[in-house]
Amino acid sequence: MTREFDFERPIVELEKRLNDLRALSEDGQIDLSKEIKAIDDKIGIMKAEIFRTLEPWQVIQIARNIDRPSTLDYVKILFEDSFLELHGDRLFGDDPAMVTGFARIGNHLVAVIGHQKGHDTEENLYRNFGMPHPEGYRKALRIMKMAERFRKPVIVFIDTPGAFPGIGAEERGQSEAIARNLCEMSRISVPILCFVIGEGGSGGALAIGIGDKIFMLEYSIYSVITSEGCAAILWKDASRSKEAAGALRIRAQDLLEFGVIDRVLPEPIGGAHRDPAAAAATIKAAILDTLPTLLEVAPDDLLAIRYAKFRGMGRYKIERDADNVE
Amino acid sequence: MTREFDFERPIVELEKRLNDLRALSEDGQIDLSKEIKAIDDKIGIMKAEIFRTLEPWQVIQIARNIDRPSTLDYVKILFEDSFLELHGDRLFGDDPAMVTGFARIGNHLVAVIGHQKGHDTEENLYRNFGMPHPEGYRKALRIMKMAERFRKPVIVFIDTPGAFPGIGAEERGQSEAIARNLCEMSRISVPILCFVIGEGGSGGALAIGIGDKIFMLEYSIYSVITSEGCAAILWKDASRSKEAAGALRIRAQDLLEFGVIDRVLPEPIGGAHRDPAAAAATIKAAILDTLPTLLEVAPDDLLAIRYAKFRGMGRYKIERDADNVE
Amino acid sequence: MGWLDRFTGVKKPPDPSDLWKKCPKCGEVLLKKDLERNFFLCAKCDNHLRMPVWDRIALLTDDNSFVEIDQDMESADPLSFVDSAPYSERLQKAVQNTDSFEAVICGEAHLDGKPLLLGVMNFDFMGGSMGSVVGEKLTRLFERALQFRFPVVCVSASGGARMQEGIFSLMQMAKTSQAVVLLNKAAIPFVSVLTDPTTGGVSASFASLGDVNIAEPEALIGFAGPRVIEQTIRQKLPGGFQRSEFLLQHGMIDMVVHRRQLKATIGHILQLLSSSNPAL
Amino acid sequence: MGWLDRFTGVKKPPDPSDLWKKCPKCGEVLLKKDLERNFFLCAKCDNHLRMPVWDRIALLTDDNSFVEIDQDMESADPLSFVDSAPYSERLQKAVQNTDSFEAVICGEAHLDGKPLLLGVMNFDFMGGSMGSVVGEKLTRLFERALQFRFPVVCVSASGGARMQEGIFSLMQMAKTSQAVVLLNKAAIPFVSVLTDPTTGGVSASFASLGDVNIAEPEALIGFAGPRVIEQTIRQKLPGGFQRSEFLLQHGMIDMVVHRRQLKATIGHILQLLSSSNPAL
Ligand SMILES: [Zn+2]
Ligand SMILES: [Zn+2]
Repeated sequence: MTREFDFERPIVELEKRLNDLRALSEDGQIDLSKEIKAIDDKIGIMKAEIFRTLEPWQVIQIARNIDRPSTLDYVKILFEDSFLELHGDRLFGDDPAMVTGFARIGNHLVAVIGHQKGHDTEENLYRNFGMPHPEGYRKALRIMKMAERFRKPVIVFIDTPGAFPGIGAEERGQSEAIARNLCEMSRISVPILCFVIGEGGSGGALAIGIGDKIFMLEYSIYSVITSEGCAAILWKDASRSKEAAGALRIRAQDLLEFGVIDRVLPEPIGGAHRDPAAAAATIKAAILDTLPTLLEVAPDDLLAIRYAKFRGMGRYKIERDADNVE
Repeated sequence: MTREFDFERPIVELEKRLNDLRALSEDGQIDLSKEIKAIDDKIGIMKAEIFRTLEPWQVIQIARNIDRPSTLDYVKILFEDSFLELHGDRLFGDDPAMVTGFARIGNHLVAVIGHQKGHDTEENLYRNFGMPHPEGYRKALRIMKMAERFRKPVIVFIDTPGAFPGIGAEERGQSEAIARNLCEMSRISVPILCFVIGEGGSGGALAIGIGDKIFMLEYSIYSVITSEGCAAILWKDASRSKEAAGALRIRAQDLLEFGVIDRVLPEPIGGAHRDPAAAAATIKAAILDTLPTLLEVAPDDLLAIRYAKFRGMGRYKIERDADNVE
Repeated sequence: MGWLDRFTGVKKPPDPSDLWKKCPKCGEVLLKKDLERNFFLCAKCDNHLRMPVWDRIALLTDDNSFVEIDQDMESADPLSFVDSAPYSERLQKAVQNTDSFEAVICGEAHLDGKPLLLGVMNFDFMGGSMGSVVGEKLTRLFERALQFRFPVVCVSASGGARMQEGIFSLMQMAKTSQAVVLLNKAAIPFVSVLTDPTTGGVSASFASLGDVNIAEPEALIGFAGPRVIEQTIRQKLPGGFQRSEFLLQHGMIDMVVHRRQLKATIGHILQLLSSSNPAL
Repeated sequence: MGWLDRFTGVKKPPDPSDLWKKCPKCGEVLLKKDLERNFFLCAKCDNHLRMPVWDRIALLTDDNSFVEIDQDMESADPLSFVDSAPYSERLQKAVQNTDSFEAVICGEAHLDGKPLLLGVMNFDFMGGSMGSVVGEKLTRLFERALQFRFPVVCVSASGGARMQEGIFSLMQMAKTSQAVVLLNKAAIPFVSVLTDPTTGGVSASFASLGDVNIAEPEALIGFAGPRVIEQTIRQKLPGGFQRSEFLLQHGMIDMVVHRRQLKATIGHILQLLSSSNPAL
């Protein structure tokens, strides 16, 4: 059973009624198949309409939904039994909020890195709600460097509210860990594909997000700050997070427009959690589409192109020609 | 005031008497200058004889002497005001048992790394008696890699009873930290000069001891285990450490014979603590003698020669020709 | 004063309506002109108050050697962002109040007679937040360092990312950090000076990546702000948490340096890391 | 059984005078022949008892594929070391008792039909201590891996350095570790399997340097021995300290693997790190 969103409630009500009708119809008392089909079609149209016109704060709800597939859910579907998880940063600890390993997909051996959220409270406590400590980032870096040595491309899944803001995290250099990864990822000389599958939360997301191609699932988000945090700071009122959500332009479509990501991957209607296999198939297609081309690029060129990609991000103007936004 | 060793006591007694005589003589009552000179000469001969025939356990006393110059004592003399200490491993902490930085000597800019002991109890508690935690080794590695980037040779001072055996040290991977340094030091492509200045205690010493030239001060020691530890394990009796000290062959002269070190640096009579400036002068001469030649070796050759140096260490025989010790 | 005046290195005169300041540490009332003469150190408790950007530049460079670069670069408003006020208005106000177009001033200067590239963040400009312009100017600074093989010094003071620029502001972390790696690879010294406060996206990118990281005494430095941490873990933070001395102890910075020694220390570092033979 | 017999891969027959063993964990009395059949796992509590070196080799390699190398290398006695007995006598006794010349057996074998180089330490030979021969044999193994581009698996069981060889034994840490780096640089997979116990100079050199570090359940793994630590810090150590699960939690190993899954897991790792395209 997956939970429903507020904005899905009208549909859910209709679906319940429809099921009642179906039950009656199957009892054989009366043939309602035509009516049922008609209602079903209407529901389909309504659903499509609702999900076509979602507000940003509604997308946030989907992106954060506890039932939404996180890294290991996709890993299981994409890599089947080939995934082998590796643990530890070789320095301090093993962070369950970050999952790393190696796997096979199609004809490719790859390294896998991703934030891991839980699907219930217990799992979320264990996974720290997908918020890594420095050791998580350092584990990811270790595996990326290993991937580079063994010439395996890296597949990254991004799904975090952000890097954990806590005492131990600060003591062990959360800033250093994130900054170091930004540095090092820009020089890992194998292809890196990044998939934002849920929440792309600020520096904690970007710290594993430097890649050659950046994909976002349709209802995932990527933001410099949570809408709540933004509202608290700029509106001095956390309850105005819906406004902040709109202002921040955090949807996949926005980021595509800004040229910050490469492609939006459509999700099944209702969101990836309604049909994880379908979402995974889209991701798989993106991997198998993209990797062969990237694998033919010489390592130095790959790094130069990756540098240029992030080098070009930003919008500013030069005062002397104020009209020419660069 | 420096403390005396048991085996120095006869000399110290004589020196006291001599001073009494000098006082009398200077009072002008009676001219004893001839007798004083004769006694002084005799003391000199006795001293030389005692220090020429020291037993290994006596050398250990000198090597561990709390007054013996440790890294920063030499740093002050060798590099004067040019030494700039850098701190921290960028991962967990800053270890006061390990000192790192950059400095100038003669015409050379160099990196400096060394274990640091204290000269009194308070200082020793702060320096943890020169026994590093993993963060000490990781700080040293950070500075060595920085030295490599900036093409500065590395000067290493070894003076530790060993890596610290404690809970935190094990938690944070003392084994990993030492092993990692052994690896990485073998690939640092700038000249590395190592000076064993006091205690070369096992893996905790070796972890910063992979260099192109290894020097030992005359009364320093270098051992796979403390003589006490060895006696406790092999003789099942820690009090038999004098025997163990002899059996382990831990003196500079022994290691030179074994081909494990490159040169023994003579100390002032009585030990380096009697005249730190003289000991430092010997170290300085060794640095300035050795560096120019090493700096002319191409980095790849330097690494190949360093590899071969440690590759050749060990004594074994092949059974089929049991007589040919390789 | 427009960018043309600043281009000549003229210093902003003190605002007559604002003659004194209270030391936030000991409460001492300090005359601004005394503060200026005293490097913005509290005369009573030696507290390092925030130092205006042009005073900082004067502190760290040889007299009259600083020449600003990229001073005419201004923020765009790519999100047409509006909170209680439009971002464009906030920007205008910040430009008026600080006489800067943005939260970092970059330039070429000399220190001990040797060339260096210097970037100094301006906390007064929207909390020193890093948007596209800050990221672009610093990246250009790093790339210029690469081109001329001059060392770089960055003085950070920032609350983090410029929220009003959304994802563009986040990406400046990547942009600046990847430029620092090029410096590393080319063995061009990069000294990062962290001043009060340096948090968020600045702390978690280039500012933590110095070959040598220096902090001023008691500066607040960290990834997450103390209030966010307290709200998350629901407990009060220990004294000294996220202060310079805490970072030194935790291995994140190389040294805590008094403002009076800052220029000499940077000079010392650059000399030791220089590729030339030292003077005998 | 001399080295010539071992060369053919014949397994040592069980010693008839020593038919049973008590599980050190649960106290269950176990018949040695049952133990052997059961991979030296306690039938009652699944405790992983120490596994004899030839059984270990059989466990990890395809049937009859193992060919020993460097088996005729013996320790010298460079220090003419004598404690309560001369080192040379101790060595002789160890050779007699273990039918090995030294504390590591190295060889070439197949796993899942693919070639690999395997080193297995023998704790029964002077506590698996690493002297010149252990260091030399492992270094040759690594160098052979480099030459043929075969992956390497090392199974460690060691109390640390061979004290009787003094400084030579210490230097084996350097010798083996620097050879591992060459494997790293050449992207030749190195899997380190840590078994009970792996401490001291072995733990602090090649054994911690696997691309993948695997430990058997509840193995004691650490730098300093627990008794040394207790004497140093004058307090009792917490339960589970320095055990495999502790190391996993502290980020030092990649996984804790049950002995029954060990071969399959290593095969999986080597397949994922291989340079060839996987079978479709
Ligand atoms: Zn004050
Ligand atoms: Zn049992």
